Amino acid sequence: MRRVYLDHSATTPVDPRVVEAMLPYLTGKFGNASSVHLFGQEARAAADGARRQVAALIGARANEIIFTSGGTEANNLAIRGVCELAEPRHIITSSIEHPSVRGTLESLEKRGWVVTRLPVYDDGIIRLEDVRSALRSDTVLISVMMANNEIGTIQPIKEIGALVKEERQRGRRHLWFHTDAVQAAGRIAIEVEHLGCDLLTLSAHKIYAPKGSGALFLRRGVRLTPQQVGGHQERERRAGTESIANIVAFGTAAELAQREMPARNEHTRRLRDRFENAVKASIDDLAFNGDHKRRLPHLSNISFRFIEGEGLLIHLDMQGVAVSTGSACSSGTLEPSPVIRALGRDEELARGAIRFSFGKDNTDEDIDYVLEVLPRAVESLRALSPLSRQTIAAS
Amino acid sequence: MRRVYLDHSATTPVDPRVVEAMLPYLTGKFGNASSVHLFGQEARAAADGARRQVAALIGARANEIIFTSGGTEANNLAIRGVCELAEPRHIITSSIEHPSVRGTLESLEKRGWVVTRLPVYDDGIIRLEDVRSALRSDTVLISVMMANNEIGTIQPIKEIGALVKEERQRGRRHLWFHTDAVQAAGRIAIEVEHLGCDLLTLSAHKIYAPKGSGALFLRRGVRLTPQQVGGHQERERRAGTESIANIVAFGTAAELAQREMPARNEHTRRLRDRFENAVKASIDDLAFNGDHKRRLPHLSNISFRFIEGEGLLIHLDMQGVAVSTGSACSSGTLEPSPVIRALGRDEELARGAIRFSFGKDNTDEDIDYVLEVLPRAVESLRALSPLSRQTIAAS
Amino acid sequence: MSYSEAFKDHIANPRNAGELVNANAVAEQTNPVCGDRVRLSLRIRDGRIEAARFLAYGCPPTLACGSALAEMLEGMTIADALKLERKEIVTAVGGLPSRKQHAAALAIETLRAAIQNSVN
Amino acid sequence: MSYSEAFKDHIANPRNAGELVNANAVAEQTNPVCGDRVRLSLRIRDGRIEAARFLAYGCPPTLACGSALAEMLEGMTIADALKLERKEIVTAVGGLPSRKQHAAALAIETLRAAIQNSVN
Ligand SMILES: Cc1ncc(COP(=O)(O)O)c(C=O)c1O
Ligand SMILES: Cc1ncc(COP(=O)(O)O)c(C=O)c1O
Repeated sequence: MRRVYLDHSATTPVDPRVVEAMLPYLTGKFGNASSVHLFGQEARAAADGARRQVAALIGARANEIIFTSGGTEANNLAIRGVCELAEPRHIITSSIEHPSVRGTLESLEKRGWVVTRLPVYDDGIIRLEDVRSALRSDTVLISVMMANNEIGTIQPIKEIGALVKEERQRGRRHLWFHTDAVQAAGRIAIEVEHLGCDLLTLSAHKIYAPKGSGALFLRRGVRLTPQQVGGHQERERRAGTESIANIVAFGTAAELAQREMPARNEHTRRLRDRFENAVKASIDDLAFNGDHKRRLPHLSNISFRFIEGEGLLIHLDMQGVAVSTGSACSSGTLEPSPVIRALGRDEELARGAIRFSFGKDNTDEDIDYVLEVLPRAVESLRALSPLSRQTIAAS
Repeated sequence: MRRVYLDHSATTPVDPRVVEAMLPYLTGKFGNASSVHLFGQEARAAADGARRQVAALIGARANEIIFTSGGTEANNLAIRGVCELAEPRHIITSSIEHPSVRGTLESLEKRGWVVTRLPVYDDGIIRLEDVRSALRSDTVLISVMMANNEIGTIQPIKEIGALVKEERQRGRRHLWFHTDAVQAAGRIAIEVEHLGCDLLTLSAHKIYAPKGSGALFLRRGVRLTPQQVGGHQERERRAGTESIANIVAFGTAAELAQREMPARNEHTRRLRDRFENAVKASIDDLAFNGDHKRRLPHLSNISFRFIEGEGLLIHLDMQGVAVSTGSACSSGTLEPSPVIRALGRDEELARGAIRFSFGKDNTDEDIDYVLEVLPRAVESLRALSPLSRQTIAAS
Repeated sequence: MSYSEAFKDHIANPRNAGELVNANAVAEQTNPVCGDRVRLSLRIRDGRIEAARFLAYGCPPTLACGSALAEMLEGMTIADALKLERKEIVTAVGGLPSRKQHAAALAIETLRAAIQNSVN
Repeated sequence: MSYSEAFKDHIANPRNAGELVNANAVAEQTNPVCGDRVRLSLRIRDGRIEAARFLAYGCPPTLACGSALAEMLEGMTIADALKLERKEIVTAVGGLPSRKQHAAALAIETLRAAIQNSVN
């Protein structure tokens, strides 16, 4: 059976060039970066090289990069690290953050923090005016993702960064701006200086490196309470023996992402647009979720009326096509996606949403195959649905 | 130049069988374990298999294993996870814990916890009587490592476990027992049931798997506050996309460690004993650190009088021999090892301590070479030392 | 949440899907918690279910349980149908994790409602 | 903390190691913080350092700085030796991270003490 992977926002295959770059650190160069001897120096040099590569992807300095075990850890570290320096105060965020930001903020709410969740309207994008009017004198942190993982909408990060600068110029202190760029990295050019963010989260496995590696950009001079303690690694910001092979992989993937971004975006955008046009032509009762223009080029989120997404997912899976209903990280549950709900969609549309996320290695033949399989799957589920008018009458 | 790695307590080379087992998860089987589709199921099944392998190494059930990014994270999770359920109270630990335990406990002290650090006497082993008399009515946690990372001494874990059971039988509640078994695993047979511990820390890279993977055993029924939040992974105990390739590697390494433990121990013990006897015969003014019998079979910690360890380390490194002064994780600093100090050694001996830690792939030729290089290196450093009587008189 | 072969077969090839035009027992039940819905139409003659069709909206277990139920009902007496239990449906779909048992419960509930509603 | 080639060469092949039996200027200084120690013995004749030997105990930078110092002293006038600065020692060992600068400072300190102690 043909297998077509259209779930690149959940995770990406590892690029063979990345595997090749990391392999020496799984074989001969196995040192612990904390060791003084040559084996340790090899490891340290490798981590330093990767740090420069990751920094370059976002226009940061190498010493502003803290390697972590993934995007989730980086989000926890960013938010708790900044907030734990202060007494409970106020945080502004969007209503469509990834569970790792949402969950971290909820844990702070339990400790007395107040969180304002900004609406995203029907286009899936927050409004700068809303950020401005949510600001309180005790706001310590703004955490807004750069691009959403379910619908791909791109948030006005630069504008928020400018607002934060403005506030600082007016004499405000203790206001920090964090953005989760896990989905955006490698798909949108990122310059931390230009964006004006103080903290920024990255994850390796979304850019063709293995799972289990991430990074937090921490602007020079911004203070942070370490979360994982008991070791001098990462300049005392994150204790624990560095996962050198994963870090090297991350660095290589970052360099490739930077270099190949235009080509990858052009490729996935073309496939995505072709896919969307064909779906529109062949299937009725659809809703495309998220702003059509201000979204990532590789992602398409479609609600199929009358059916529930997971049934469609399984139908497609049985035919070798991998897609997702909502966030991979929360798809263990059957709650209708809170992101789609935040767009103002009714529950049926929220439950019928499917994310197709394309990757650099998808081909036109992949799309041909999905376009063959998908309409049939939708049709057969609708034939079963008591909500639909296409059900089978038997006698 | 010949390269001889004698720093297996800092980290181990990755076993080629382990690399082979993990490689498919870096290539075709790259799914996210949270995904519902086949790619996700492959990943989940792989993690479940590894969970059983790791559980088997310590006689636990698979659902008592929480995968983490390493031993440091597991120690943080164990200690803070248990303690954050309670108001600040009392903890008992040893004075020779790994920095990741030491640092976590220090962070709790800053929040009002009281920590009793038990002495280890000149043999590097704590006394059960000391544990018993340190117990207070508000003691919530005992955290004592199974075997020390610098001198290899084995602590009376089973006896402490029995003491804890006894206390429970007397009606005490809210007393938990954690042990850091990072150095012990794969070198001492571990049965959590038999040991009576509630939490136990493991790290993959000490048993011939890559760095960046660890596990916490959490006895069924023991409650814990998750530290990394915002995702349903690891049964809500540790959020974040699982590092499947590393987890598979860890599982394979655990299985190999269990199966090959007797042979590995016999091999390293023979090399270690041969090494120690030859060193004793060829170098004067030595002190062997840690109890001679109750210690790990692969480790030898020797203080060379009149010289400072790092100079010797560099001498050996320049000749291709990798060893360590004290804990790899703290060797960024030049503090005399607190572990050696805890044995009651003077500062000179503490500064002159070198850890030689042998591995399954070391050979007799490796030992021959080190025995050739080491005495010369010691001699030439002593020739420079104003503390020694062997310095060169020139005219 | 990896599904059994029997389960996947019910999803890929639902048995007895649709709505009977000449049904004499019909019910549609909704799970108020998650919004899952099962509709069952039966043709009952002489105390026996001659034909059964289902429609379902909701999570895959709901679809599979609807299919399994409709398949097993055909030819069954009303007396036997009333004795059907949740676990028989669960077995028919190859097992369900505990938090999906409600799907089988909804199917049984719909069956009982349909029999109750039957115009003999 | 990866050491330069120059540095490693000083460790592998220390210059002018030992103690002059016929020294006329000797000093031993200890860094009270870390216990590092440098001992310097000089033979000074006509305002010029004819021979210099060092001993050192402590971290590798201390050993390397002692070696670099003793090497550069031979043949130097006392006046020039008194002008020597920490950074010249640091350069001679191929650079030192900031938290190891104290090793060069200890070497300079010992040099000044030895000249002070000289019996002319
Ligand atoms: C937007 C976003 N943030 C954070 C994460 C979490 O990163 P990781 O999977 O590395 O823990 C993800 C991945 O699911 C994501 O899509
Ligand atoms: C006894 C002990 N505990 C914990 C750790 C930390 O484990 P990791 O290196 O996986 O963070 C180590 C490794 O240095 C260790 O030796």
